[in-house]
Amino acid sequence: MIGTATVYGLCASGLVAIGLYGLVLHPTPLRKVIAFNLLGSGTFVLFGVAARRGGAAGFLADPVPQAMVITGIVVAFASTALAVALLLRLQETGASSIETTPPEQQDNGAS
Amino acid sequence: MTLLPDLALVLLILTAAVWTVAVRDRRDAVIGFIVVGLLLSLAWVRLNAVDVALTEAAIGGGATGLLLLRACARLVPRPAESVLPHPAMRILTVLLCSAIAAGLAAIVLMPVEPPATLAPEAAASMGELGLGNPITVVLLAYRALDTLLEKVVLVLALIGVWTLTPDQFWGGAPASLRAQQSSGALTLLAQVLPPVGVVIGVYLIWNGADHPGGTFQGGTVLAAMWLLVMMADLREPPEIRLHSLRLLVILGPVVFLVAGFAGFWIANGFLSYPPAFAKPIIVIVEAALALSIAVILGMLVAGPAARAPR
Amino acid sequence: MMPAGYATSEGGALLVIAVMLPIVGMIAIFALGLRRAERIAFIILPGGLLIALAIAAEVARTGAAVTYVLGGWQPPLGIALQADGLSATLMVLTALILCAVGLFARGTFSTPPDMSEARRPMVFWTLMLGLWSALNTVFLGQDLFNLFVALEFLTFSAVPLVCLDGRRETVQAALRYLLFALIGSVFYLLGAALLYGAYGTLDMAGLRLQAHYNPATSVALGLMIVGLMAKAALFPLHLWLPPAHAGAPAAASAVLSALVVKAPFFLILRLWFDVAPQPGNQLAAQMLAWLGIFSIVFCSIIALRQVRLKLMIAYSTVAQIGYLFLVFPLVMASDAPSAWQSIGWTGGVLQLVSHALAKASMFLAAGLIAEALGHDRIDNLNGAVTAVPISVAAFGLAGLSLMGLPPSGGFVAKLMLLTAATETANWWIVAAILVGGILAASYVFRVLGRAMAAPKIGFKTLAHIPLHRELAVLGLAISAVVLGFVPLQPFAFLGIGRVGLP
Amino acid sequence: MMDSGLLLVATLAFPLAMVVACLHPAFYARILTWLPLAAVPGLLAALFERGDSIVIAPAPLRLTLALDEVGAMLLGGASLLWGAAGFYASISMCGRPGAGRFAIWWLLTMTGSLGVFIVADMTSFYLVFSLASLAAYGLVSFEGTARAQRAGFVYMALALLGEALILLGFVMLVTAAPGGNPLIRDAVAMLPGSPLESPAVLLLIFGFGLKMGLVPLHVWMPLAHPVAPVPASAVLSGVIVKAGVIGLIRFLPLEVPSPDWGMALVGLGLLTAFYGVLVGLTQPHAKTILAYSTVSQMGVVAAIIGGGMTAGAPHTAALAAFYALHHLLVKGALFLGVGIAGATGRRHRVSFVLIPMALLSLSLAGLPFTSGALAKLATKPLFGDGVSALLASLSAAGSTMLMLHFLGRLQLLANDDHEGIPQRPLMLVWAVVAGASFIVPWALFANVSGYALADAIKPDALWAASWPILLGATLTLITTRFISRMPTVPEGDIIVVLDKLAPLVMRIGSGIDRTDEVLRRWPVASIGLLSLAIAFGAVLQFGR
Repeated sequence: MIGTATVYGLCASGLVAIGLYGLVLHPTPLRKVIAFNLLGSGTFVLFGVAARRGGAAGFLADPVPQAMVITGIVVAFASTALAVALLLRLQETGASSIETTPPEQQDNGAS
Repeated sequence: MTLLPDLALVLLILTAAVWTVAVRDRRDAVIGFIVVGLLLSLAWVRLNAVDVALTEAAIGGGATGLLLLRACARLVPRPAESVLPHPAMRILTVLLCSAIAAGLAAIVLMPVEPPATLAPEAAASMGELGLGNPITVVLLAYRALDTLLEKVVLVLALIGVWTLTPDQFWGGAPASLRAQQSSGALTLLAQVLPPVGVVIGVYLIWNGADHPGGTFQGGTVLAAMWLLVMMADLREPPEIRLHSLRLLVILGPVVFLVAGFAGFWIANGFLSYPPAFAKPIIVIVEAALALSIAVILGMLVAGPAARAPR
Repeated sequence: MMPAGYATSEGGALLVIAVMLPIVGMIAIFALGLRRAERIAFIILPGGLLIALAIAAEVARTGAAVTYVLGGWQPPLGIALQADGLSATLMVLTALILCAVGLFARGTFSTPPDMSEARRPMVFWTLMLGLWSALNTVFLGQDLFNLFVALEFLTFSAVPLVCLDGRRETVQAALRYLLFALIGSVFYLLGAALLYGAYGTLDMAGLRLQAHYNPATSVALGLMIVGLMAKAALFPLHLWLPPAHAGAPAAASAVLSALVVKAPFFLILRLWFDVAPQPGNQLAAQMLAWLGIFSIVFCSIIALRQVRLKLMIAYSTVAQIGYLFLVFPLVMASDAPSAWQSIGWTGGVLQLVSHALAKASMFLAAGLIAEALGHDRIDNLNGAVTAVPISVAAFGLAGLSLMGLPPSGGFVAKLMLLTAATETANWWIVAAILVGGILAASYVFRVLGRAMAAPKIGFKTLAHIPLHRELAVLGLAISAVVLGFVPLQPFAFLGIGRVGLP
Repeated sequence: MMDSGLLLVATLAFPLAMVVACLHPAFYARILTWLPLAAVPGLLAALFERGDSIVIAPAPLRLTLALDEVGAMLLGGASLLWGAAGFYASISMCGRPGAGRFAIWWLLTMTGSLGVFIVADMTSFYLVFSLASLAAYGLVSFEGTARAQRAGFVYMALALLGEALILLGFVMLVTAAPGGNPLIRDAVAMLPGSPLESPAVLLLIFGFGLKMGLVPLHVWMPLAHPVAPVPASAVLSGVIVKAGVIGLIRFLPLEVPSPDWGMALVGLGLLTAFYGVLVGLTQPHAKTILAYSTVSQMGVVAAIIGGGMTAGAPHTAALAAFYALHHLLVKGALFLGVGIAGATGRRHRVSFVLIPMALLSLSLAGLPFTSGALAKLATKPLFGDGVSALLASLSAAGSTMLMLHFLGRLQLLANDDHEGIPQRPLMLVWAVVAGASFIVPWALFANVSGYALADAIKPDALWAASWPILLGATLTLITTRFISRMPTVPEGDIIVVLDKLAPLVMRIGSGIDRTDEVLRRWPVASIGLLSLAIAFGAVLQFGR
């Protein structure tokens, strides 16, 4: 029997996969950051699923993982802010991607 | 109870997520992400997590969305979002991501019986503190260390963002948040909304002790109001060297630390509260934290200083 | 069912202070900052060192772990901090290195007289203190979510240090570092979610009692350990480390390379021995060791081929991290009564400690050499020995430890690992340790040979280096050498407070 | 003081203290002047501390110094040569750029090379052995020329390889003898019958053999020895190679008969002895010829040790050390002599150079009444009466040829100034070493060999010493024309083959660079991360 929690658990798995895909393959930092946030959301939902399943003792859900999610969301926001500041600064310095080609190796070509 | 609405919501979330990743234009991607955030708030409600839903809406969707939109606006527009990786690599990535998702899904589909939970323990100890909202109790009592450290992380993130200030601008103000096409509506909104917003924010903080709501949500609403004012160009972002600003940033952590250390004398040690005063202490800490969060969030969105100090 | 294992012990409050003191300093600098950053830091540094020493003394005195239960809330609902022999050792190490680095940085990050506050000193000292608190939390934490927060704390302190000077390469390196570390964090957090779903606790002692082999545990540990590997920059996940560690200012590089990458390794160690179901999985341990072997051989060769000194040292870090991962099969296959009494365990910890000291010294020495010569191209280091003789000497002494030559901590560590590998007939590990030693010697001698060569015509020293900075570097190098005089036996201290293995 | 072992400590501490004192610029500027003094405690220890031992750190560290008969012989000879060569260096290196650097490497190398004779525990042995090996790099590459750099590189590469082999051998030894840092003799006593005996012995023979220059691990020696300044060449070829000898003596279970290992070592040694002669004969440079002669002579020493090991003969160690001592002094004197020859004009050629050098050279071949004759006589019983004894004698004939060739090439070295004579102190110090090389073995002979001194001048002994020399001289006469037309084998002979591999190594290197570059691309690294996570999870789940 599939319950509400399970449905969202599958949703979380999906979000993780989608987020990871974007994080791995998107060439620009901003898109990576967005993908990271999707990935993070998926992870948080997984905690939410555990919480929902753990509802007991008069609580509709286990408050401990929910509190962890709140902490997690704030940390993720802080990461996003730092990453955004970095990528904006990176643009100011004239680069647009995080792939480096060391100057001394530039001639043998990054394919 | 039917699963249909849940399935529909999940489908929507996943569709929006795929669109967010797949769409070419980055502004569209940010919009997509905000949509995902809002849909996720609904999902959190369905997971019986109203507090998380509020936080997700306020920070996950709201503040993060704003941050990303602002980044979009400041990034130089580029015609193509750059070359796509080799198809083989894309297929490989899809396979690997699916494998990880499959692993997670498999575990989700095999729930343990009885469900693992700390709810009974959490409930058993709640009475000691006289607070009604278990999340607040977890955040500010049981796992107060996590919360404290996470506030410090926010301060660090702010320092990290400020690090990126060019040396000549150090101490100055961040770039103006003025919306690109400043409209009368926005100005009007910025004049009308803040008083209401501030009331809501304060209510959320105060209310958080017993009902859903709390520091972050309240703090975020306050931050949102401030940002609105700045975006409508009614106020410029403050200079980062300002003493008052610095003090507001650290107010929350300092009050929390003081409360924590006070525990050594008035209770059983660090971060423990005497039962009689637990609620007032927690509310004071929450209020201070909310204020700091509002300022930090606002300054994080505003970014590093971009003007020399006056 | 839940263990009532934690009880605040006598010196427990020290643990709280160890975590909070740097935070207090950090906040103080941020708020009062201005001209006082360095002065505040120099109050906190010796204080923190004393606390770390006191904790170690307390562990040694009682022969048991020092524990503090926060707010009196028993884990798994609440959070406990605990210092056993290993964590106490690492805390003292951290304090020592930070004090030396502080001494080294003294004066270099101070605020110019005409400014009320400058960016670099404020950022440098706050982040340094933040980093310290984060490291202490990692070493003391017993709750996997608390440790997640600590790891993030650490990342947030470390990343901005990388781009302190704001050049393009360093910003790029910082962003790479941040993003890759974030994947690592998310993997870790995913694992934590799965473990919570399966066991309803994230407390290590609780998990240890309950954990058994099932899909949730396997997937969770797989994600967590690999996520931590990404943060520890184990080959082939090292993409972020060389540019980040090479780009940071020398004082920051030293801390990043010596300490920051050790934190995730420490957590892998704990997950493997304190959380994973026992008896451990041999094949997985071999897998970890093989990654270590690749790290050692591959990255040592690349280090040998570097043109820039700091990049060379950074690659050397990746290689040296590899040695740490050899520990897993060696400890598991040992026939010592418990893992903590095996020579492999002691060797691994000693490798961690001696590498930290040696690498910190090496990065600082490289920083001084670069300051004196104005560049760090290895082929052009001629004359360094005349410009900064003490630094070159320190580089050489630290190099001894990296090469695994006596007398040095690195030698004893490698000898112990080699002995453990020989006893357990892990011949590939034996080969990797020996080859790694030869390669390390090659890259160290390559630098020394250059640095000691006669200066070229027209050579001039760009900057005069104050003596206290050079002495801080030399002090670290000498500590790495002095470690070579420890007995070649398992140390009982490293086993204090550890749960015995069956 | 005589009994306490303090002189043993001073042997190591004194030169190290001088190094530390060099941190003071005033001392650093004058360090060369003090160089000869550095070896004095070692010499005193060899004279007065025989049989003493001192534990520097108690168990579990067990850092122990001890001086037995074997160690005393070699320590004495080595200190003498280090002191004399140091004196030579203090004059010849004076005023040269980098002299201070030279002195520091000199002192460090000396500490290690004297240390190997007096340490009794495993860790300390490894420590001083490494010190001697690695610090000598500074002497080899001192001149800074391309040739010196190449020699330094090859030297270092092989020295590190040797270190690795020895370390592993030690670890295998120690696993047999539990407990931290055992004394060498305890560990060696546990070796026979331990499961790791064969690999341990093999590793030790290769490791120490490399230091001695046994074929095919000799390639560094003809590159490294000649390229250093004269006094450094003298100690490199005279003393440093003895670290390998003392290693074999100390770490092989010599007193337990082990015919397999023994015969293998004899074979390897004799092969080296002849190989060194053959390649040496094609060399044009005097110092290179001497280096090949060292290769050859160390082959003889290895064969001696192997011969003793075969039978488990009781005095093998002392006899091998005696032979090594003879070679140490003679080879040191020969290298110093090359320097003297270079400074001497035609006029004083014969009296100053040719006669003493001829005596020294032929001493290596066992010329009657020289130390060589004594050494060969003393070690003869270890070869038995079979083929190996004959081959050992024939190797002396080979040495004769090689040394005559050397004397021939030495003629080409001369001061352009017809009247030129070397500085007097240099002459003096050379005379001391040369004299010691004759006298010291005579003084020790009876004690070590069990023969009476008179045995050494009996007619059959004289004949046994003489015929290989006569044979060698005859062969030289016959083959001179042939040899002079032989192409010169490049220094380091088979290293040339390795040189051919250099491009391949570079290709592999840049291949690894490129691999790293690919691995460090974001998508590649993150795909790696995902794959690892999946693989690791799967292994945890299914891999039990």
